[in-house]
Amino acid sequence: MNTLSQILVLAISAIFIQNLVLSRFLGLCPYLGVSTKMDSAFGMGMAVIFVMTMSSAFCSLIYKYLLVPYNLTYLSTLAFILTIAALVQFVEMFILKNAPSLYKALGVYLPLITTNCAVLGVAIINITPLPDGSTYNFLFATLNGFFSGVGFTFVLLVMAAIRERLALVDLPKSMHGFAHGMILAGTMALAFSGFVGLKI
Amino acid sequence: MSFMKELTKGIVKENPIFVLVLGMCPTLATTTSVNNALGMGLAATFVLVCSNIIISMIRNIIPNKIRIPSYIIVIAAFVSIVDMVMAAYLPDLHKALGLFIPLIVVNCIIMGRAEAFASKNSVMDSMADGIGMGIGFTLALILMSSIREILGSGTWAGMKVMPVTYDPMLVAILTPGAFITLGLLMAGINMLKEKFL
Amino acid sequence: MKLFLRLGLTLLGFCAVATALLAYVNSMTKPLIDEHQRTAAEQTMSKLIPEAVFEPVTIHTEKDSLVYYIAKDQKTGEIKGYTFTAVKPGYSSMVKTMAAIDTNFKIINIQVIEQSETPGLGANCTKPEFSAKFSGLFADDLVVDRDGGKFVSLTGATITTRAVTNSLREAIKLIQKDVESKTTTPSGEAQK
Amino acid sequence: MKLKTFPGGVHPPDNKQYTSAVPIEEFPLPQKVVIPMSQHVGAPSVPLVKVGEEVKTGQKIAEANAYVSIPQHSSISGKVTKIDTFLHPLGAMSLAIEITGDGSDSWIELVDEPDFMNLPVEEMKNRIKEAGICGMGGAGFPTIVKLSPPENKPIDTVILNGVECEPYLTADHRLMLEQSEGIINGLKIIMKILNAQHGMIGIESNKPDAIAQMNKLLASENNLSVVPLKLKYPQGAEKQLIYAATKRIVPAGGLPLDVGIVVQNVGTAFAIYEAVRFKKPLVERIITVTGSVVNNPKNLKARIGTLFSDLVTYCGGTKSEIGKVISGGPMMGYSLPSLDAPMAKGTSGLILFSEKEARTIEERNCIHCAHCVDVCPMNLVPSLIAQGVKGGDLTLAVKAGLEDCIKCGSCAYVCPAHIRIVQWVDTGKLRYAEERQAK
Amino acid sequence: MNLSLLIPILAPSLASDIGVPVLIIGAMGLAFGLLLAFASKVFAVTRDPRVEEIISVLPGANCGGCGKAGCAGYAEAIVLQGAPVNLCTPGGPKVAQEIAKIMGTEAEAVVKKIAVIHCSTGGKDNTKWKYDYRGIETCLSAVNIAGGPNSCSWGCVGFNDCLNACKFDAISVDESGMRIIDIEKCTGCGACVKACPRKLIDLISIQQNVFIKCSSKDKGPLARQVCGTNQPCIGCGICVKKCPQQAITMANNLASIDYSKCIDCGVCAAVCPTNAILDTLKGTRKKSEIDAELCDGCHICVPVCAVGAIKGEENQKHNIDQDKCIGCGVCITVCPKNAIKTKE
Amino acid sequence: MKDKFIVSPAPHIHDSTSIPKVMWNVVIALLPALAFSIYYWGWKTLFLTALGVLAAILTEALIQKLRKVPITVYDGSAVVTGMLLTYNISPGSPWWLPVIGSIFAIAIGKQVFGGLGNNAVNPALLGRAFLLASWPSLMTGNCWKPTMAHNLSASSINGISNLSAISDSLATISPKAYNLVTGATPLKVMQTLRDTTFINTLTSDPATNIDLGTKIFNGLIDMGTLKSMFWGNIGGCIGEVSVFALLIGAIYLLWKNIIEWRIPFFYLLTVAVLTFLFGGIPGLPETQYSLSLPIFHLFAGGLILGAFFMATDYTTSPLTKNGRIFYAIGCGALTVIIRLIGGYPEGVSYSILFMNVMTPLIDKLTMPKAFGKVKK
Ligand SMILES: Cc1cc2nc3c(=O)[nH]c(=O)nc-3n(C[C@H](O)[C@H](O)[C@H](O)COP(=O)(O)O)c2cc1C
Ligand SMILES: Cc1cc2nc3c(=O)[nH]c(=O)nc-3n(C[C@H](O)[C@H](O)[C@H](O)COP(=O)(O)O)c2cc1C
Ligand SMILES: Cc1cc2nc3c(=O)[nH]c(=O)nc-3n(C[C@H](O)[C@H](O)[C@H](O)COP(=O)(O)O)c2cc1C
Ligand SMILES: Cc1cc2nc3c(=O)[nH]c(=O)nc-3n(C[C@H](O)[C@H](O)[C@@H](O)CO)c2cc1C
Ligand code: SF4
Ligand code: SF4
Ligand code: SF4
Ligand code: SF4
Ligand code: FES
Repeated sequence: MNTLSQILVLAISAIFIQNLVLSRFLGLCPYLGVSTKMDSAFGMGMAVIFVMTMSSAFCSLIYKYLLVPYNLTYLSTLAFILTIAALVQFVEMFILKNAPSLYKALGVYLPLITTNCAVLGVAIINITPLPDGSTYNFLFATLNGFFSGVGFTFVLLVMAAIRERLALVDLPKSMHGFAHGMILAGTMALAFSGFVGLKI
Repeated sequence: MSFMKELTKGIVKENPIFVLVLGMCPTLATTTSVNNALGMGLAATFVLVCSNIIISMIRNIIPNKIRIPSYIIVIAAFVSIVDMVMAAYLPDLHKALGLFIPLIVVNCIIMGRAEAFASKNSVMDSMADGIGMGIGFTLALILMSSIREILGSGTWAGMKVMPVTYDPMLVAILTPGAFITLGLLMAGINMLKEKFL
Repeated sequence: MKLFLRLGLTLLGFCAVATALLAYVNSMTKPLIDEHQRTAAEQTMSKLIPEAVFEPVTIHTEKDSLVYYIAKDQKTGEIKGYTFTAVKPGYSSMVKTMAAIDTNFKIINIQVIEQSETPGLGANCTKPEFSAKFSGLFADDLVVDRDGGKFVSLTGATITTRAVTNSLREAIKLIQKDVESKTTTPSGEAQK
Repeated sequence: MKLKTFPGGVHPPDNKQYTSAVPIEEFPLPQKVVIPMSQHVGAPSVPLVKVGEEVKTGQKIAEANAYVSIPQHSSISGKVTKIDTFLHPLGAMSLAIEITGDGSDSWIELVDEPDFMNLPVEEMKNRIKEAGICGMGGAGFPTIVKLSPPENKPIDTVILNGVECEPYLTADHRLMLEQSEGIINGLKIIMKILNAQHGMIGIESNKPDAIAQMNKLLASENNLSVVPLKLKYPQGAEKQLIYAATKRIVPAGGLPLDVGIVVQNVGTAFAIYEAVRFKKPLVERIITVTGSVVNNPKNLKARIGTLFSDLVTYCGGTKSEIGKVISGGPMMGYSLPSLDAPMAKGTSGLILFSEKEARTIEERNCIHCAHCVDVCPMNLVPSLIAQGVKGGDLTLAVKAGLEDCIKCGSCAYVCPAHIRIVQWVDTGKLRYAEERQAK
Repeated sequence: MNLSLLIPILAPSLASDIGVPVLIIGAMGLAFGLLLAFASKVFAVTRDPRVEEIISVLPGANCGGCGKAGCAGYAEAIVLQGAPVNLCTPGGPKVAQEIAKIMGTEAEAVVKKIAVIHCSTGGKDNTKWKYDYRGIETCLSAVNIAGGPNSCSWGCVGFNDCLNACKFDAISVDESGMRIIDIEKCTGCGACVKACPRKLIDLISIQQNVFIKCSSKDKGPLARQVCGTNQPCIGCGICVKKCPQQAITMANNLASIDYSKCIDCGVCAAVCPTNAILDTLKGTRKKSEIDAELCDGCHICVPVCAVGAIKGEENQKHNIDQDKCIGCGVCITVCPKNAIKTKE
Repeated sequence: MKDKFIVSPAPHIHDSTSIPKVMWNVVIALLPALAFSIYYWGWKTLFLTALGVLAAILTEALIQKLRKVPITVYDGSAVVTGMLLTYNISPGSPWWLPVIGSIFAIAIGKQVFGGLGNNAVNPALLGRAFLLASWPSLMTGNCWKPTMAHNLSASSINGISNLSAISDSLATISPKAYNLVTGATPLKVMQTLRDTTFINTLTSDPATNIDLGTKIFNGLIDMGTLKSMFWGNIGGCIGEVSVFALLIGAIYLLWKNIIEWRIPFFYLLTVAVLTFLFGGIPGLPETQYSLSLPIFHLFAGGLILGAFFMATDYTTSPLTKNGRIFYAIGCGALTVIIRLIGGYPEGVSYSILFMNVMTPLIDKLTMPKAFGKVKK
């Protein structure tokens, strides 16, 4: 398999088959919290894609060049989360200053992301051995971050579109708040389970 | 007095899962069995209590700009400890909880309590808050996992509770079942709230 | 400048203390964890063939290699059998099985040691009832009923069952070949 | 030949059999008329007379007080007995002048100019303006305004709307059969005023006799033609008619004149003819009085302001309990709380339904069947308009087409959930206007 | 923390085990600290200090429950877009109060106004129907068809547009079908005022207690005929005449109170022949009595009493019929001898 | 209210359609398939269907009663859901399977969102997905085999009719191949054939393997097989077996204007085109097929049922005309993807479910321009 088709496989798997939210249970808080409006969902999604890509890249480098050589893999959690927190904060300040309009669209979502377990989750998945024992190299770790973010954004948008539609109708009282969001998520998880076992 | 109040509020009134809706990921991921849920609950409680204590101790010496990174380091340190200790002494549980041990770091409950409570309150209160929230979290996990395990495997904490003829409803311990169970629980709570409030 | 120092040093401080603590905990737990990982395999092996010492042998095939262990009696040094690990993709994961065969290449026992198949279906392959079905079978018996064989598959989990049987069958055949070639060519070089 | 039409639309049973073969009958002089001050789009007219004043038939009793407005005329001779709020044929209460007749029907002075086609355009327009003509196809837009397009928008085609796509109504149909010459003359006048080269008369295929008659009369005219149209509602809606006849698309929010077209109802054309030739003000029109409970459904030529109750009495009263009174057609008309309303210049029909016909089914949740989407002639998403308004999301309603809806009712007609889509549209338009005003 | 745990760190045998990681991660920490310090210098942006303040009050869970993007997003929405202060579920009412404190310094001086509905029918069951309405049940839609379904073309139709517009749950329908406004819950936001298509709702200072409960501009007889509760304003003008403050004006057959003049005496309500004026203090005002000692029978008070409660011949002691007195206190203000007092 | 006229918004006349009429018509359209299933499998299918329908109705009524909202079970939508759910399980299922499926479909699929019109995904398919995830062995196993003997010869059970000639010898040449062609649904056979390693293990001789594989493949798409599939002489779920019976219902629905042509047309077209292009078997280079392969895929499994009765479900398919086309193409593409490379032999239900959740998004993105609005 050449690199390009490997990337395609990675993309399909990260977006549909191993979707962060629906199959790995990551990033659920923002998935439920920021999916009531398409606009916010889009902003949040973009911010997640951005941060996830960056952090996957950085963490992969740190892991490979700092932690592994010095036998410090037990410190990965600490090192990764430190990197992510600092990175997010840096990016936030940077955007706020240099691209206020972008900040308006994305910036407000950035602080939400530090505590979004999906970002750290992807960083850790990136260093988890694959079935054949290898781990993602730098390029694939970065791409995995990117596509996982895309997968997150995708389901977030789909969810937001459904919830915008449901906002117009009378839901039963007991379904208000997060309850119907949860059941919708379950429904979506069932719908996505058709991708299990896809041979790509 | 306030200690008791801080301790008990997390159990029902401000239950982190059902009321605050925080920490959804481990809630859904680790409730496939009661044992896992208990493990996750205790691990998170440990981290929550420790980090609440430390953060409330150091809350005055941290510059605002690096507040979040500093808190996160504290939390991450405790999580890593739990991770290693569990791997050393409870390898099976460690394997079952997998990815979700390191993810306690970003469990919204812990960061949320650090920010919302420990960074503003005394050490004792913060500890109480941590314990209360931890218990609330653990109890909620046990409730979830009991339902899922009984329906999905026919067992409770590994013990057979359903009749032998019971053909387990697998979906309860799969991903969709997690969401739907929690959704229905929340709906139930909404209903109770409506009735009694 | 003061800000720089303050922020930098505070974070430095936190990191240093945290790391020190972790390093300490690590130094305490690491041996234990390593021990677990090492012994996990050995324990399984000695559960399959008790009271034996294990000697690794590597076979190279065209594609990859397989490591199997010759189990020799702790006291007598007599060969009691062989153990090995076999892997194949199941329904939603790689299914890794460790098995022990006796000198006639008949299965003594097996243990699925790694899988994340569907709980309640494929995941049932870790249950003793499943393992028990393998005892006493030869490589050629390892064909599931669905493929015209006799091996009764787990309900609703033919794919998982197939992964286990097929991986074992292939591995046993490889080992058999290797062992037989060694007994006929005493030099012991089994290169194919 | 394949009949021309537009995309979308519905096929309600046309129920024209009650009156399509009934010749127009002259309604006897009413004892009392009520002339509403707003029978048209635009500013209401301002009364010129006082209570107690004697008036003649055709005398101007109210003046246009804005550019988009028209004068009103007394339709009988008699005495002004009241100036007050009365029930309006569209349902609400509004200002009107009540005139009690003296039975003599003495007219103001009329003229007859057989050579009317050679009158100067200005004079023609003046006569139309003074005659108080507004659109008689329903919307009631002051005709004179339509006939004065801005100079940068030349008009090349005039289309007469003889479609009458509303079920039950046959007023235009009968008029086309009985006054074809007048209508054609009206068309010619309009064309002359607008300096238009082409004239068309759009007629639906369910009126073959009208098509044949018009075809015969227009055979010799090479710039006038009849356009037979497929039987489908709302074939008579302006934009749909223009599209069917010429394939031109009136831009959303635009007017027919943006594509060089003016559309007038056939009744309006006839009124124009009478105004220009005889200086006759618009004091009478054809109205179809019909419905299953009416004893003798008729097409009547009646004075403006005649009360509906009088019309019903003249048609032999009712066979059974009235369930619903509709002024206009059943698709777009208005239901009235009583029969005490007068007919206005745009009232082409009065339909009485029995209780059973009037019964409605409760609105339910939209089931997203998309039937409404499939029939909407404006290519909108009616269900989302309704849901947007209902759920408080006007942005969605606007995106789905709130502003472009022509309220034809096709969507509500087919909706299996019986959602009052048109009423939601109305409500939404009101709310949206309010919202924009607030900004 | 048990310090003995730290001792091994000092042991030289562990120096490399611990020293190296401490060095590396410490260096990372230092680097990030410097980076952030640098960033906060270079990218410094001044923000509305209230945003920061609110952020510090909010729980910081960034749960998104408020519908905004995290706590900071919510804080900004409050300051910049005037979002409601009570959206934070985790924070609860306490946080809402604190935010209000940060935001609300200017708002405190203003007297609270609440909504009052100027119609006594409440629509629906209490009104007479002009026709059998079969359309959608919102007031706006109903009013828009055939002049509205109720026979009074000014009054409440009762399809609850106001109730649905109220975000604070302040409007409810009581068992008689009337819409009731909860004084506690109403924030005076005015949403209902905008929503009512009949323009029946007004915002009036919470200190006022007398309201005209009708909006009919019909002439008296018609108004009586169509009003569902038979309490219409018939434009008789008695209240105008009797109001001691000339606070009531009459236009188009409808009385209206000028609250800048109204002293809440309740006279108008007492004299209205159709009960079209609601006086929420009715019967609770402290009545007046005449101190016989001081009264010299000047008779000035008798004509000013709108309800004719003062009895007495000229130059003789007067007294007040306690059954009739409504406690408006007008007589007190006119008595030259200060003989009239509020009864304790 | 005799004394008062009725006043309502225009229009004052209404098409005779209504929700109950639509739904009961769908029920009618589903009856031929039920009749065929009774003919092929015996009365058990009627029993199961009745149970499914009953459970759906009772669940709906019960929830509406608890919620204190008008009870609308007579409108038939729950009946449709119950029927379609049962149509999607195998005839050999235990009695409680349709019952639990219907309860889940109605309760979680529909009523939690407030009932008819508000649900996000097709309730019947959600019910099926739930059953499939909960009891995969019952839903995918061969539990229909025992009941199927009903007046059919063993060889045509799976419809691979031209294999009947070789099937006796097949049992001796390759028991594996024999088991395959006699024991599974056509789609399962197709899926298995696509597994190259499988073909290689049919016998010990590679050439025979290729030959056998090719034979089976040709048997699958041969005229006789297609005919059996058309009439329903094959293994499958209760309602999906007879293409003929389903088409009768589909034509009825189209004629009654209850469903619109776009969704079924583009769905079937997409499946046909994609299977024509990519449906070949990788390990069998010599196999020849033309239109027969796409036809096989159109007739196989639940495609006809799905395309005409489930993808067209009002609430969960797009409103806009262009949206419906995208939706149908999406359904088709996913169906083919799952059939050709997915973990399941059949992809219809999952593809529709997946496109259901996409529906609101599709609607948002395909909002039409009003007549006369300039296209940008
Ligand atoms: C939710 C779900 C989970 C499944 N998990 C497994 C599994 O873990 N192992 C497995 O072999 N098959 C699994 N299956 C697949 C089916 O049970 C499969 O059809 C079964 O193995 C029977 O195969 P057969 O048709 O070859 O007998 C799963 C199916 C579903 C729907
Ligand atoms: C504000 C306004 C201005 C109009 N101006 C013109 C005009 O200048 N020329 C014209 O031909 N029609 C004009 N119309 C009339 C419309 O073209 C149309 O005939 C009228 O709205 C009734 O259309 P309907 O009966 O199809 O609803 C105008 C309408 C409105 C509301
Ligand atoms: C849905 C709809 C249907 C209409 N049907 C007719 C009709 O059948 N005949 C007609 O003359 N006008 C009909 N109209 C009005 C025309 O759009 C247009 O206003 C009229 O032909 C202009 O002529 P007028 O100004 O002389 O009335 C309809 C309008 C709408 C919106
Ligand atoms: C054309 C048509 C198709 C339908 N398909 C389904 C279906 O696939 N599943 C279902 O549960 N209900 C179906 N229904 C019934 C009804 O729409 C459904 O019960 C609603 O609850 C959901 O959308 C269908 C109804 C119609 C009119
Ligand atoms: S939305 Fe408007 S234009 Fe479209 S069908 Fe309905 S009423 Fe007619
Ligand atoms: S016709 Fe009615 S039910 Fe169907 S989509 Fe339109 S509004 Fe909804
Ligand atoms: S809408 Fe506003 S003003 Fe009206 S009652 Fe509610 S809170 Fe008061
Ligand atoms: S909005 Fe106005 S008319 Fe409607 S219920 Fe409220 S007060 Fe009455
Ligand atoms: S996002 Fe909150 S716990 Fe994962």
